[in-house]
Amino acid sequence: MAQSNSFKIPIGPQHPALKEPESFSVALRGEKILGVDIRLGYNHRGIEKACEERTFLQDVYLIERVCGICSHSHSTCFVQAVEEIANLDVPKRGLYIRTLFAELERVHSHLLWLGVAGHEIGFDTLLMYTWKDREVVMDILAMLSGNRVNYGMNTIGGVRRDISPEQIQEVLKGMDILEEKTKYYIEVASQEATIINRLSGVGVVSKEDAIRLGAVGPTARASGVDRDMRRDDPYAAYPDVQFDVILDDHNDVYGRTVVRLKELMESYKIIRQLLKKIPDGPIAIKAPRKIPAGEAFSRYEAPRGEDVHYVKSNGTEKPERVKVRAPTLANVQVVKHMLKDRYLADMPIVIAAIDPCFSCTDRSIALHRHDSRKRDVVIWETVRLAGIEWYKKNGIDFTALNKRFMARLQK
Amino acid sequence: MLKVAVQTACCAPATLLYPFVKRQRPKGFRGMLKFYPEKCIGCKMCMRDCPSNAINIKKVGEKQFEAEINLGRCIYCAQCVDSCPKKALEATTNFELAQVDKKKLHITFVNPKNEVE
Amino acid sequence: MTNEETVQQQLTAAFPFLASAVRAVRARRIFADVEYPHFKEVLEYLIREQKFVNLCTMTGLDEGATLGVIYHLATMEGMTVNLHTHVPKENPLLQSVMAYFPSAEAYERELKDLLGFNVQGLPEGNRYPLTDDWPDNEFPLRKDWKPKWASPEEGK
Amino acid sequence: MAALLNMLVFPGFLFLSVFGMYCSFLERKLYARLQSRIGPPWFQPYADFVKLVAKENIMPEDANPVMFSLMPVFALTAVTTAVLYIPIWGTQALFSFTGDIIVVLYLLTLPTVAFFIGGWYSTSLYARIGAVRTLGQLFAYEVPLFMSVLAPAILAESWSLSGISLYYSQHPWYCLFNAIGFVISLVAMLAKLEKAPFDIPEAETEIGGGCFTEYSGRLLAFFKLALMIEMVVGGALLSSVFLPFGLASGPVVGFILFLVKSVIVVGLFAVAHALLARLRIDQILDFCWKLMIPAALVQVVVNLIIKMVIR
Repeated sequence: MAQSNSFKIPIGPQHPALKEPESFSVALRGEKILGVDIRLGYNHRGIEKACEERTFLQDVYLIERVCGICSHSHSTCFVQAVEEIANLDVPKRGLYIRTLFAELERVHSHLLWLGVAGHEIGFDTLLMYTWKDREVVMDILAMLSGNRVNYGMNTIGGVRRDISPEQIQEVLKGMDILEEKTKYYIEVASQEATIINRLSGVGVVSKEDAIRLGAVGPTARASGVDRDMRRDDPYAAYPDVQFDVILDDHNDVYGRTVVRLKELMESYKIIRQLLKKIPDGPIAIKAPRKIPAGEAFSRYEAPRGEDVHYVKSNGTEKPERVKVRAPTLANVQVVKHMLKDRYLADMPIVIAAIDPCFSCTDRSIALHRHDSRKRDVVIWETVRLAGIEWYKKNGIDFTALNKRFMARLQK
Repeated sequence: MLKVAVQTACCAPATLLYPFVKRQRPKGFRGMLKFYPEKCIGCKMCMRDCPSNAINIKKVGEKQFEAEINLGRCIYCAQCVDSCPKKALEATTNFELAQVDKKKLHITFVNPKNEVE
Repeated sequence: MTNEETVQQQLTAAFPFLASAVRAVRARRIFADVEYPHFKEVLEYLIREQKFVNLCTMTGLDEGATLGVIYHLATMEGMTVNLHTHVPKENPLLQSVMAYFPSAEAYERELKDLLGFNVQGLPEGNRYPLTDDWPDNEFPLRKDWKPKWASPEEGK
Repeated sequence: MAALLNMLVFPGFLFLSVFGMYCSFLERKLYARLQSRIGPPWFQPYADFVKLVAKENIMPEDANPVMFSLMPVFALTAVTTAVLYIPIWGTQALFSFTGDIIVVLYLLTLPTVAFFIGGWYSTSLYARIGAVRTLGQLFAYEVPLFMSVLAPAILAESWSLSGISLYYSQHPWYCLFNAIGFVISLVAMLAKLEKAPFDIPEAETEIGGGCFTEYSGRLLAFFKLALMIEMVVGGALLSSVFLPFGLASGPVVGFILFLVKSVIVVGLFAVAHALLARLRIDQILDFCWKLMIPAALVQVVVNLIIKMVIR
């Protein structure tokens, strides 16, 4: 059997392709990937322990900062669990505004992802165009909530700011512009030759594997898995709106792109329905500082997939346990399966295809299993060790480096 | 794609030269806090609700209070503005608060009556 | 879509000792407490008969004398079951469920790191979520563990 | 003395680096405007060069110091000497002898080899993969480029660049026959300069910097300058072989035409960069071997037939 030579190159934790710290050590033979060893946890800030030392009201703002892009998802999921424990019934108008923000966040998150996907395959023009259009929805969010990213709209028992009729017209105008642009992107994604052949056939996951490995959100729906928390486990104002869940059977990165684009169109439909049917009345009710003892498990359809929170309270004003499982964690398990026998050049786009948000993931867990068919490494062994050694020497202890450098200067 | 690219090339670019050209911020933007010492009754609700212990109310005389805000810790969520029963706190639209010296991050709103005496 | 009462009745029918421990809290939410020895059969029953094919996550709890763990299971239609069981704190022995759910490995590795569970059947691999040089007997999520360095009160 | 002056000042190093940087500015500006961005000010490339030269020059410990620091200079000299054989303002280049088209093409390949050796000797994993990819790409575009550039030479029956441009400036309509060759060589030149869809060796999202990962300071500045000059020289080569209009009408007008042609070629590069996504290495090889080489063969055959017809 010809001695196969494979060597491992570390990608991350600091790497231009990965916006956040996660490390993949990729076993390569030439350009083909044999196995991937994913190491996360660099962004673990111990949020669960911190939650236990703060009051419920302070926790709303802490949980909101689990992730920059999907901040409203986490805070809504958390607040829903607390409201369920204290069985407060949030006024209808508050639920409508909360759902409006959920969909606005989905629009800005999907547009952001589309740009990053374009950047990963070297197509920066798509990044610039999508992020230019994303400014429309960011301005709407800033106008409504006072901040572009961490909106801070949720509080226990409802919403903090109301929405005036002029603002409603403003949002509707914004939606028409965005719908126009999204139609253009759907057209580009289905005709642009270089994009299609760079995306199709990449990161393939069959429907059975998607269910077995627990994929969630657009990644699962692109493989035909019919799951959407907004329809299966409706919360906030979703029971009153009609929308259809986008399914696709491409099973690959191209399918995920199409699913996300069509979900954008659905979001515009939902937002218009919400704004047409928004009832009058109060937007929040006064919540008690001490939450009665109890536990609740809430699920939410974040832009990346199913976000899950478990809250347990013991009657004081501080929660006893808060567990957050972000959607990206479920999808990271699928990435290793997707990367087998692909090219190194596909790696960034496959990782980006699940739209990873590792600040969410590190809030909870990572995966590490190494490829079972261990290849014995022959020719490149010296290279691999030299590479890792060189990185470790320069990577971690700078003091030794400076001393040696000074010594060389004196020489 | 070419048609759109040429159109974008003809019309004005979307980016701005930031320090020289500033963008107008919306009315309700949550930036640096503003404190009205005369309205404050010293109930310290804002201190209890602040997620990052960024605000500190000190009693400096009969019915006079002074607020010391640590901009380094503040996350600009404006929860204190909501929790304050007397509306003594307000969020301005000023967001350019970077400082070279860490001490300058502590803003103290002195009570005007003290200065007069 | 079977609602939560029917699942509750079928569960209590299959396992009579569970009668008092199963609560249908609201639509699509069931909480169940199970003693650890019976846990395996209840789990297999739920997976095979009731089609709970998706493990959302596993939550570890420090309940004073015992260490609790909750398995959050869900069906494709949105019904969820929170299966709670606990093991004594002295030797927190836990059987891995990776046979049913390959994705459970990540959650179990976290239980091992943060709460000190001793999970059997976990393949070797680097630690998660703590760093490699984290001292071994320190379990951050336990109630008695206090951070030694910057604590939230120290505001400055 | 005059030769030295030509070599170092006018069509040589000084003029080339100034004009090369200006072309790179034009390309970045047009690329930005296509993406509705403002784009850099005109002095950006010059500022970058000065900043890089001032920066500290870190060399990896296991790297071979001689080869590591020699390669950038090597690439730079190869590209600047190529310009002496290309007719810039008249149909007569500074030096010309039969067969100098081969010399120019060879000199234009040297920088790619220099990138490979530079990347290889910097013993970093990313640089090694980048270096291997540069070679992989070299095999892909080299054959179509050579064939498409030599096809007009067959028609002009002379192997010196000056001869070719002289022949085409006498009867300009013949260059229409080389239209296919022009398109292929443009795409191949894109691949040689590692621009737009073919910028896989230094694809920052995959291997962060490719061959230049370990370079910094002066050496990186020379490498970047070599790439800029190569862009101008490549453009000059293509325009002298495929677009010989107005070369014969006096030095000043010829020179301005040369500048205009170079700007057009740079503009084409920017548009290609804005509109196409980066191809994978295996897709590049398929694209070149399955598409470009047959087209180049067709071009050579067409030229042979036309030569028969003319005589």
